[in-house]
Amino acid sequence: MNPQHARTVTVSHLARIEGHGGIHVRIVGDVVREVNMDVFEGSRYYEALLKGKHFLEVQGIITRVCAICSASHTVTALSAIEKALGVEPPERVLHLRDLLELGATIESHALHVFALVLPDFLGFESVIAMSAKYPAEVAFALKLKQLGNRVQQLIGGRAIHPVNLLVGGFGRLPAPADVGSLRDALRAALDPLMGTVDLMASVAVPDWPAQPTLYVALKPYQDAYRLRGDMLCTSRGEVYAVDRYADLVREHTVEHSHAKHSALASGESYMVGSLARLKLWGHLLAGRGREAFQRLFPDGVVDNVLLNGRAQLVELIYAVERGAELCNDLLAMPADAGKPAEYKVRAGRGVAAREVPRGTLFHEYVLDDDGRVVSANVITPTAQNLANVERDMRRAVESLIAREPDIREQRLKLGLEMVVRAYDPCISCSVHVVRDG
Amino acid sequence: MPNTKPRVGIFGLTGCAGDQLQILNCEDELIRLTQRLDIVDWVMVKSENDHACRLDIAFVEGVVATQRDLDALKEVRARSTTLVALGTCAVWGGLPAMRNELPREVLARAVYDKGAAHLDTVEARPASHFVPFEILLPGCPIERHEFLKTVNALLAGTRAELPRVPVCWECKASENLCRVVYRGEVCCGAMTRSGCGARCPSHGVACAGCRGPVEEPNYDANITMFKDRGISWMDIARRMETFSAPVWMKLGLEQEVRRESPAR
Amino acid sequence: MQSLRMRTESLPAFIEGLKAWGTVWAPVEREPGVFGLEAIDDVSKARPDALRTILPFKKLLTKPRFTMVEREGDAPPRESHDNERGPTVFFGAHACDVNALKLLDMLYLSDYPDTYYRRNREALTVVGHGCWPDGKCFCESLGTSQVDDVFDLFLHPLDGRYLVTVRTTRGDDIVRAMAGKFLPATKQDTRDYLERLERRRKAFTLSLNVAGLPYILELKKDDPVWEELGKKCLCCGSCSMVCPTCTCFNMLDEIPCEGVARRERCWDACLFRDYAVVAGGHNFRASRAERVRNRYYHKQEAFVREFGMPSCVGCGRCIENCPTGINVVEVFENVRGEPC
Amino acid sequence: MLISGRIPEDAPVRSAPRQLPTGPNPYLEAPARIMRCSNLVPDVRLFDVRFVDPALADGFEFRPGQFVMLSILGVGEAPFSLPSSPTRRGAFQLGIRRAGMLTDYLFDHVREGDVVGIRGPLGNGFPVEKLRGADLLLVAGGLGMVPLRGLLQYVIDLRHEFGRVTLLYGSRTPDQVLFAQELASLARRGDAEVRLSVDRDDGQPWTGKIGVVTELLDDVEVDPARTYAVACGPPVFYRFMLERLVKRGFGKDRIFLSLERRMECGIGKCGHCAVGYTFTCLHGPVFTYWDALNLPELVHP
Ligand SMILES: Cc1cc2nc3c(=O)[nH]c(=O)nc-3n(C[C@H](O)[C@H](O)[C@H](O)COP(=O)(O)OP(=O)(O)OC[C@H]3O[C@@H](n4cnc5c(N)ncnc54)[C@H](O)[C@@H]3O)c2cc1C
Ligand code: SF4
Ligand code: SF4
Ligand code: SF4
Repeated sequence: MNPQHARTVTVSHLARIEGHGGIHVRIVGDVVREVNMDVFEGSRYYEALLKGKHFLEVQGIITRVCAICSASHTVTALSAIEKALGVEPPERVLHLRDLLELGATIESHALHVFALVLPDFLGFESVIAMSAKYPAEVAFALKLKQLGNRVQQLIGGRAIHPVNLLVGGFGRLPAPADVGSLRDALRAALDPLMGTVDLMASVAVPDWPAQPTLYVALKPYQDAYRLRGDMLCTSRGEVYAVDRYADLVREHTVEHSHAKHSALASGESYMVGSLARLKLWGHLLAGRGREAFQRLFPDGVVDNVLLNGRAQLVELIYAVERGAELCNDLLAMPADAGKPAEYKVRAGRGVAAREVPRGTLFHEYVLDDDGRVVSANVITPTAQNLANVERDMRRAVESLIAREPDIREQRLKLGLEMVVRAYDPCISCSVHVVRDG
Repeated sequence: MPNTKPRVGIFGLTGCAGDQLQILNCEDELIRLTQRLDIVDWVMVKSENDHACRLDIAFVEGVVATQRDLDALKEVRARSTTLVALGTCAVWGGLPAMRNELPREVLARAVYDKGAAHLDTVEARPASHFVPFEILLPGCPIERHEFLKTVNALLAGTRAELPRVPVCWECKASENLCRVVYRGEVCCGAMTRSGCGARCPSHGVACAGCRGPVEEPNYDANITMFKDRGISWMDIARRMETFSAPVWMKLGLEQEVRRESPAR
Repeated sequence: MQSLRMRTESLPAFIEGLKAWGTVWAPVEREPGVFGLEAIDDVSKARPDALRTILPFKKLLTKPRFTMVEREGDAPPRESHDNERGPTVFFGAHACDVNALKLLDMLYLSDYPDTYYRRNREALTVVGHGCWPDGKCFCESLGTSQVDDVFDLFLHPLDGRYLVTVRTTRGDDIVRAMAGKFLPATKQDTRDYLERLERRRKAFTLSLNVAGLPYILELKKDDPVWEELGKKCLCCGSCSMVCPTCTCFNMLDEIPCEGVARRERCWDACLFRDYAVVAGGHNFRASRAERVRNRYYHKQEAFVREFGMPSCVGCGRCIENCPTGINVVEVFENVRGEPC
Repeated sequence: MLISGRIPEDAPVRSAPRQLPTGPNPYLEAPARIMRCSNLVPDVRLFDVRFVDPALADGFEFRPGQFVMLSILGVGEAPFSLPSSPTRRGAFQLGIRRAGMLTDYLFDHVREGDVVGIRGPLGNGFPVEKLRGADLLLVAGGLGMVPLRGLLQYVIDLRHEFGRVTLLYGSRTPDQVLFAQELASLARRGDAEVRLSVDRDDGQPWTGKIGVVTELLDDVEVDPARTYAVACGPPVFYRFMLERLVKRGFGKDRIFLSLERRMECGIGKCGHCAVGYTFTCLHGPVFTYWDALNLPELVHP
């Protein structure tokens, strides 16, 4: 092969991801010169739009950054605003929000693992095509996704863009009977879900994008696998308080994209999401979640983003199991424990972070005396991952070419797309994020 | 009755993908739908897509916010027989059109700072502003049952009739206490078209107007109703402009807000 | 008609006993001071003293939305039972409700009787309960503050007891089934009842002067009042939804899923923009003013000419539920040209 | 003021309960088959309809001027006048213009042999007893010819029972004239005097008048004292025609007209067609001009 032979690989419109993006790779000889993930989703400037808005409008606006993450944005925004206002919502409210978040996780992971990623590994162009060969699996995945939606419907009032959540509480608390039947449905889903672990374990995961990676996730607020917390940890052992997130995470614009990229203050790229959470806190898993973790990661988490699908399945099992547990806790609470917290409007700054399906999500708001937004900043998991996506794509191309110098463009493209999809990127989320003012 | 499978495309312009996700959220009907429709172009879900063939039905979500969006929209229009607008962004402009009075460059600078020069961005407007649509399905996001009704009607050779009456209809049908009457809140129910089952008032929250305005809303009376309860223009406007800002701005909301708060 | 007495303490047991005649629906407090008409199991929730529920009893007869006709596959269209409520007891009917029920009967059971209404009507037991007016009640002035027919039983609250009026054989059946709770009414009961009526009459603070109203309305068709009202009305339809005598409905077809077709019927309001639109787009009542006027004329002009009585029973629901604060009584007084 | 003493079994009713021939539930359609369909003019199609139940088909009675509800469940339901005469048993006709959802479906998907739903007959119809023995002046504008064609057919079938019959019929253009050949042969046979007008000829061959239909009135000889006028047409047509007839000497109670309003139920329940307390579907659609004048909004003045 001519060492000066230059070629470009372009995926003009990435399929099976949420939003609009493409890939552009330039290879000269066996050197990968350029790897770009372009995001050409139109910008909607949410943070600028928020400026001057009353804090009560914030959640309704910010939830629309992205549908699949809408519950996560809503909950995180509310938590940040509550911090700014000094509101402490009652226990039941926090439980219900956690449950909502678990519902979102179930829906999102079920969709991603079964409908977007599995077709890749099993060799189908889409879940529609896959359903002809694996009708039972697809039907089950849909049922599972529906269950996630049912949780969001019950607690948020709608599967997408919840309406029932308020600063300090809820518009209407779900009826105990509904919580009870939800718990039963979650419990009933657990066994069949465990059944899919074998299918997942049987799928060979290629290692060509594997390389040492830095992971970031929130430290759980309890000594268990949990999706919220106030400390941010890296797999290297650094710890930051969430409201000092800016010391750890830096954002910058890049020429080829409508999305901003993040990196650590040190300039290194990192990964957030299921794999990162398992890497840092997988040992805290209990019950069926632990079982699945041990079967799918017998040697613990190893660096390879293509394993993210497995990690999501582990979390799916965790979410179903934990969801049923939370329902039980909720049912045991006294009836009047969910009254919205009272509060006074005041100026302040609030930062909140949560572990949402795709990774760590940050919301920061500064409010003035009237409760109007002075500045807003949202950093989404996808924006944080983008730099790492490009890093892994580079690695993938390099090792694919090294293994197979005459590799066909089609294979390269598929490889690149698989890397991108493994991250479960949410393009809508990744644009219009960032600090204002 | 048409007995061949209609060819279908589903497209997203700039938006949150919520309407496409709502289609995926029709879990019980999804598999059967994919058998009854020949979905040939759906980038969010499929890898092998035909971007050129004629389409019997095309669904389009989102606003036009880039030149690329506009080109894509015109292309889809040209190749489809029945074009369906999915969601409030496509029908009314939704959130992205919320503050169109601010020049795009200013917004871009606010968010992207100095790195903004490379952005392809035009003023966000609803897709329905640029090309004619046969069917408009509002909602942020669309309601599953309305989507299914629409598809089923098209498959049966007719059109679904969607409600045109205001949210108050459904609100009263579910015997909610009125947020305006009993709580003095800014509820957009009387100017918003129903179909959501008055979701928000049924959860004890005022309607934010996510389904867009009814035909001939009584703009003045709605405003007066809130003003008479001592609510400021700013507070009225911040609720009303969320989902169908272009409509209300045209009716005069913008001037009023500016008069009260020139700094805005 | 028969008059009995029942002790106030017997009420819960009495309501419990009503369950034998069907699902008991009664006013229930939703939020402080706001009531809804709900099916109750726990009889202590019943608040028959509540003046008005957001929706009136008409929902027990025709649901706000129901399927009339449906078809599956290639079978011919068939009647749907979606609207049927089965045996139902409406507990806590007030005089205005009962008078409204009379109007509904007149409309729905005349000419071509309405199958769906009739089924529920036949299964409906009406147990009234006396009320005490607030500032939005004006039934007294419309002649609808009392009833002597169309209900089955009526409970008039007196000190420590009820005077119970038995109107129908079904009412009598109920009394017989709970014989132990009832005694014949005494002279004192009757005296107290009449005395209460008199006090109640004086307690009304709102009244609508209906004298010559139809004629005045006829003369003032073009009065600027209607334009003004058209400017204020949101055309949200709330008043018609909550009105016990508003009966308009719409019929909508839909294909909810493969192979199933339905014709649904839902309450409608003449205030909605499309109410009088015909194919081709011509709107017979294109302006809000015309539509608002139509509603008021229907209540106090056309209906009176046809039946000698208005189709408003003075319950005050529309006053309470109008988001912009339009008040029927004020409207008519304004048309008449007097301060109210 | 109260109407006294009724319980559900004999609740206050206004007029004796009735039943439609199409079934005890007045909202439930009876299946009927499309026997034939043919275009009258490009956008108006004539359907021959026969009830599937033979007893109903042969026993179906109605009056000219009445209408039926045609239903395709899942698509919609709409009122259509009967352009055929009850004197012709077994099947009836409908003349339908493409106007919206239901009618689009009828044009695009319904073919001969298909089954649709019908309920009716509805409305009062023309007062044929009254018209008997008198001269008739029928005045039609546009689609108003559809119900008048039913009356015309009725009169022709019972020709000896009626006096002179004059038809004035205005259309927009020559290719919009409904039943053109049939009307021509009526005129040839001398059964009726037929005068046609078009608003403009658009270059098509045309031997009738060019101008508005009201002008035809000036050209015919009628004796208002022995004649009933029956008018059918769109609102604009009424606006000019009715007063013209009055000027010509017709008593306002000797002019009949048929009105179109939005109708959902067709049986006087849903309220949509009500003007005051008059239900166009139940108490109409045929009114005398005097009635119409006394109902606000009924005809736009
Ligand atoms: C007594 C009578 C006799 C008639 N006779 C004939 C006849 O012989 N031939 C003929 O061709 N036509 C006739 N018509 C008119 C015919 O009924 C209409 O053309 C028909 O309703 C069109 O139905 P569609 O579904 O095709 O139209 P659409 O416009 O889709 O109307 C469907 C239904 O919705 C109503 N509607 C219309 N616009 C709106 C809107 N904006 N919002 C809500 N609802 C709306 C209509 O009233 C109709 O009931 C008659 C009408 C009446 C009242
Ligand atoms: S709460 Fe809102 S939607 Fe409900 S009746 Fe009041 S104004 Fe209308
Ligand atoms: S009540 Fe209003 S904001 Fe809520 S879902 Fe309905 S239309 Fe949208
Ligand atoms: S018009 Fe108003 S006061 Fe009269 S009966 Fe109806 S709701 Fe009650």
